[in-house]
Amino acid sequence: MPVAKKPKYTHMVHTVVSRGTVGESSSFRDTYLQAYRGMLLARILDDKLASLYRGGKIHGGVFLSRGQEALSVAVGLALKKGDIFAPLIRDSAGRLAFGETVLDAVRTCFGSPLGPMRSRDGNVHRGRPLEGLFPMISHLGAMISVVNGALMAHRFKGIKGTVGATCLGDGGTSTGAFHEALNQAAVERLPLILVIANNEYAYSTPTSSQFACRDLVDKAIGYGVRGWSVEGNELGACLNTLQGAVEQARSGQGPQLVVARLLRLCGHGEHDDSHYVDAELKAAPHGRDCLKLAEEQILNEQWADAKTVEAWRNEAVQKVEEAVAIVQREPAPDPYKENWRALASKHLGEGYSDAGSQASATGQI
Amino acid sequence: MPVAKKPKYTHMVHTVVSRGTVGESSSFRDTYLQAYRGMLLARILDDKLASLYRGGKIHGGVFLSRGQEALSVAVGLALKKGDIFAPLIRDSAGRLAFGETVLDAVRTCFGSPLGPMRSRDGNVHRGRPLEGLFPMISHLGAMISVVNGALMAHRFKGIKGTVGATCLGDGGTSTGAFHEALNQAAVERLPLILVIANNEYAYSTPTSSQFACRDLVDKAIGYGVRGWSVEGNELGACLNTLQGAVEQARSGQGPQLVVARLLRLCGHGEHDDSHYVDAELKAAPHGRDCLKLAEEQILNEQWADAKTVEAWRNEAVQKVEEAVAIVQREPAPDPYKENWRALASKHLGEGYSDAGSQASATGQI
Amino acid sequence: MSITYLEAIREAQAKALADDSRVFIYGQDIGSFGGAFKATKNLAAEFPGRVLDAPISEDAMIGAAVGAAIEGLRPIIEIQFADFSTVGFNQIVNQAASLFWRTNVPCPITIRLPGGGTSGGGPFHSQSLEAIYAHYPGLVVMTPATVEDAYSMLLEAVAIDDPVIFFEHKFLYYHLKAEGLPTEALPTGKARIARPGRDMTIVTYSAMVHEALKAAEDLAAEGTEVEVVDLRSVRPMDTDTIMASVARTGRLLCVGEAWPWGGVTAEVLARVSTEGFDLLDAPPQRLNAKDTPVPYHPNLWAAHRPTADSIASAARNLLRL
Amino acid sequence: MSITYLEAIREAQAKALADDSRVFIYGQDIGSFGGAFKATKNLAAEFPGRVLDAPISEDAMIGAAVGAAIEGLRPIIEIQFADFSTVGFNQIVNQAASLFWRTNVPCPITIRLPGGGTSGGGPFHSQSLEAIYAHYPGLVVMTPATVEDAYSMLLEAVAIDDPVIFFEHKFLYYHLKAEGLPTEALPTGKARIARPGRDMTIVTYSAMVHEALKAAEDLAAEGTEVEVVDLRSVRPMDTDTIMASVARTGRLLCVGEAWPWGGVTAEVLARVSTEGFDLLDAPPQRLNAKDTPVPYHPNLWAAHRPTADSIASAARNLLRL
Ligand SMILES: Cc1ncc(C[n+]2csc(CCOP(=O)(O)OP(=O)(O)O)c2C)c(N)n1
Ligand SMILES: Cc1ncc(C[n+]2csc(CCOP(=O)(O)OP(=O)(O)O)c2C)c(N)n1
Ligand SMILES: [Mg+2]
Ligand SMILES: [Mg+2]
Repeated sequence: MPVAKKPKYTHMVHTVVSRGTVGESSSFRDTYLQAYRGMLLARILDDKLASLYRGGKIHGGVFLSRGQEALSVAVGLALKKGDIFAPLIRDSAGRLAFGETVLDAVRTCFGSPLGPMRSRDGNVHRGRPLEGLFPMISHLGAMISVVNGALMAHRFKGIKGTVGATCLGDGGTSTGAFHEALNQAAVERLPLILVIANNEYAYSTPTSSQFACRDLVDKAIGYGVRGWSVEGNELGACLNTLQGAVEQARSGQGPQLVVARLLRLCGHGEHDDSHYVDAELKAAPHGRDCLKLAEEQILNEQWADAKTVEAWRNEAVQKVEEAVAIVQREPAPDPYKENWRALASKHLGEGYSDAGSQASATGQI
Repeated sequence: MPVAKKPKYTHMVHTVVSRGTVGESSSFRDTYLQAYRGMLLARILDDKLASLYRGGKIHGGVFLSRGQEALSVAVGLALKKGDIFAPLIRDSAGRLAFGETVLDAVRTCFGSPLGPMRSRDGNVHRGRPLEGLFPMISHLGAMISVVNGALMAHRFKGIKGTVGATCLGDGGTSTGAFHEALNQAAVERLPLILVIANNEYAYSTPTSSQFACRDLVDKAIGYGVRGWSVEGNELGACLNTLQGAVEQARSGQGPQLVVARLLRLCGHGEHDDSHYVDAELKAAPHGRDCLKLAEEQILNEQWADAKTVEAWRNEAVQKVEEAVAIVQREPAPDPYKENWRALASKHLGEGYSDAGSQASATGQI
Repeated sequence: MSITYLEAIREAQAKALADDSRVFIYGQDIGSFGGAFKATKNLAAEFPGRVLDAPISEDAMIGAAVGAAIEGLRPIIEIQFADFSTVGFNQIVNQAASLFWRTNVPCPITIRLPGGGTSGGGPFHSQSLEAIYAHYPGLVVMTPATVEDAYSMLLEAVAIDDPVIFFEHKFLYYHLKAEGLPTEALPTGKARIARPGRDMTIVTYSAMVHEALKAAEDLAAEGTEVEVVDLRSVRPMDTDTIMASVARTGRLLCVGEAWPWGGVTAEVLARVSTEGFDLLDAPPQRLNAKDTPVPYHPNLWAAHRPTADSIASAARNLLRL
Repeated sequence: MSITYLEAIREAQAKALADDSRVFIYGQDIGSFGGAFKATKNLAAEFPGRVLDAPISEDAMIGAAVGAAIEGLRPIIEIQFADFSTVGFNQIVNQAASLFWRTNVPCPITIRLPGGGTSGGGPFHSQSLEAIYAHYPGLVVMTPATVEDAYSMLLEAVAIDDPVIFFEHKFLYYHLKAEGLPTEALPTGKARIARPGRDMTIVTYSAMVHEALKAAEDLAAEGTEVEVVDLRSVRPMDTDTIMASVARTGRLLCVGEAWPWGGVTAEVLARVSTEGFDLLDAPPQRLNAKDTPVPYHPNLWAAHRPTADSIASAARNLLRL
């Protein structure tokens, strides 16, 4: 097998650290292939969800990761058990790489009571906090400080060597929550990896209406954290960058701000035809599909042949179809079995007198 | 009269603009003297308020500007009629320079019904919005976007050449509001001058617990705005910097972030003995009193002699004493004359049935 | 011509922009895209420079509106979902709400909050936050239930010299239709008798008006004539109309889509029990959403909020008291 | 030994830190400085590394607390003034309050909010925000009125598996004293009969308990025996104790320092009128702060909030109904 093509190197702001030779080794190839398969699975899952949405099978929004799988998978793969990951809307690939099951994903999108969110929350708002996978709330930027807190807890508990990663879009950088949390991480020198996917748009809003700095990575300077720039549709570059950033964080070098340049290759959600996306951007290098690029590289490098890739694809399709088939057979939640209790402390429930119900805890009706 | 000593020049981040010769002209001297007298008045007003506070004459907090007069006065003087100014807690000098009267200040501290806040708000929370002086709410960072909005309004209305300035402390930069607003100004390319007084502490908290960047001015880069650094206790440098920044903003160059290094020469409020302030900082160059430095310069340059300065001081003392004497004779607000109405639209008032009052708008009691 | 609730909101904004040069609109994706719900469709093109895309900065958006209002303008702010107003909360309740009281300078801003539940919306795209804002003095809180009110109240919101929180209900956006736009309307602060009746008063607002009307129809078939009062604005709240209705019917059920604790229904009950106690022939009752976040799955969501069925059931219980 | 309300809060935190290694405190100026009010005096020295100064970032402070809670810790967050919690509002009401319901993972955080009015505090250092938080399912809202409760309820807040909003009243900090710290206490959710009486029930909480007790003394001199119920926590609210008291007295006045619309008093009245209607011999009444921001000048402030005098006057009016 030929030696791996050196992946395009990432550009580091602040410090230029000369990275090792991961790009040349066979372990790099293995990681690359693993990552590719993760991207593939994510893409196929997304495509399936999109078609279910179009078929009216999914209530609520469906938000895809198309075009962002390389970056996302690199985040998931750079993390280990014990680390924290708070993915955002376009992290199908990273979630799976971090250990989320296809079943969890599908169940949440269908609102299955057997899913981790037990019908209560849906689509991208899923996770398993006790396994380090934090479920996002919708408010952009709000998860970053939550990851900080988890990392502070690790420090309090004397747990060493863990890191926390979370993702955000270009638009999300305009939130006060982003600022407060990144600054908090910097002051506390937490092992946070904050990954910004600059995909040119926040919903329909181009970056020109979102920020005025030369490049989002320049923000790193103002927080005193290390910044990394990476071509977000080049899997090798993403893997190297994230591995580098996570290593730095893990070894006590404080927060790492990773900014990836890429393009959202779908609508904001599946309800959005994204007609507003500039044709020039679609034609630009960073508008190319990361999955295709990775596949090309694999074939070019002869790390696998077309038949093998096809087999992987079929395997992924089967995995997704199986999960969907399982979930579609699952019962819908029964509102009469729902406990309607927002507090963990049972004894502190209010037992609201509900004029619509026959019996009430305290009332007379 | 000798030529003015060239004031210490400010250091600009991003672009080095070679400034003109303001520092050499006699108009500079005039401005310097005017500024000094403004600082003096502010200091004397502050001292008086502190002594009234100690004497139990003022309810609520008293927050002084000691050590920050040079910076603040430079802001006030750089502005013109039609500009917007949203001062913060340590802007006695800037307020006066912008046109606030001593009477407004004293009335607000005493809660006089004749003051601009009509007993409803106090101390530093004063202003006259229709005259461009915006009264701060307490929440740090919250005024910046309000100034942005006023500048957007000027643009809508076709008013040209006006600018808006507002001030913040080092601690205030940690707020989400600061971030959102500075970014908003950058995106809209508003003529905003955001002045940060890095006075080493936010209440008792040293800057090491507040941010981790090398210098707050580095934040400018991440917003794509011009940054200015200035020694905040050197009046000449402050005057030049603010004049430069305001000129830039006025001529359409977008937001200007001015970061001044200085030391708060008082407690956070007059209730605070500031025992926690590091002795080394007090001994450092930026720990020197800007008022003393300015006075030294005036005497050294022979722009005025000691007798003249003394006369100015007496004049200021008299001004403050007169205002205090007036306000102390003013009646306290009468709660029975208060309309207790929070809405401008009278017809939309609720007329709450108040169980404590004899008559109610709608009730039966 | 038939017009939806959503189109009425767009039309009201078009009219406000056309009639008053002080009006501008600022919000995320509202420019050429026309807004997440298309409430500003084509307005950016029709009114160049007056319909501005904002960064994802709710705090700064509201702050800027206040500043513009001080300078004499009349901004309309679109928040993409009411749920996201919590990150602009401080500027709303402390900056905007206090400005007039503190300075005597009015703060005529309109904050459009697409609120309320839809199927599949989930905990963060479904909230009904009227009580949170109505608690603060200095704010007007509108909750239009009809196409006509969506239009005329939004126009009035822009005209009012105070900050108005304008809750437009997402569930009504596309489905609710009217024959045309109204030329006259009740003034803000006046409730509307949505259906007259003699046996019981149901006080409600926003999307729940339609559930209550459906319930009233079912009950009419059973011989019970329910009077439905649509509050229109929950602050100010038209106590007089409520009281007059209760005086006629002797029975009160108050229905809200929000959570129970301290909601609109609690405020109505407090007013009626303090001031209209003797008018009541039975204990007044309230029906609210369940006391949990809003669930994602349609089945749970349908059980979480009041519906025509649960309202009818509550009404039947009340008749037996 | 005599101990103030403020010292009790400090002692409770010292005990929580000493007894439970999962506890830490995070807030502005709370480390070596001991906090703006000195509620954490010496704690940073006594518990090295467990009392952390935070940047002025309320949103991130609360967010971090939630993250730490997920990892099994029990953070206490001090917000410098309750009024500033509005900039951390989103993390409280959407992140913390929904966590358990969404994920089944508890969120045991305590958010200490120094609230309520003091002379000269003004609009932004005086607010009573209990209703804002109590509206949201998923939060517990405590409002201790006594030194004993300040101590024992804060300990319980830390022990509870849910986010607790702990309103400590600044007016009580220095003036309210007790002989010592309690060794036992009512559980959260139980109200306390602060003074028994047969003629009327006054339900209140926090600083207003003391105004109500003073009013009750004045009224006793006039021959009226007022029963004062101290709610202790406004969410959960002890409806049973309220109802039992109203059953004894037949008359209810509810007093709160917050604004009227949808406040604690509205919620109490809603509960009593729906569930205890027949217990009432007269319309229940409420007394709140005036419906404006909190004024700065002491004269206005004294008229803005309920006082012993205005409570007594409201009580006399109620007796005549
Ligand atoms: C505080 C807040 N405001 C508004 C929204 C509505 N919203 C959801 S996604 C989105 C655009 C996000 O853009 P970006 O951060 O660039 O991420 P992308 O969708 O491009 O991945 C907006 C405005 C939100 N979720 N949170
Ligand atoms: C959002 C918010 N949180 C907390 C406070 C309480 N507070 C008032 S001033 C202050 C310190 C401010 O420090 P800095 O910004 O450095 O200004 P300085 O006092 O040093 O001039 C704090 C924490 C506040 N006003 N607003
Ligand atoms: Mg984007
Ligand atoms: Mg400071």
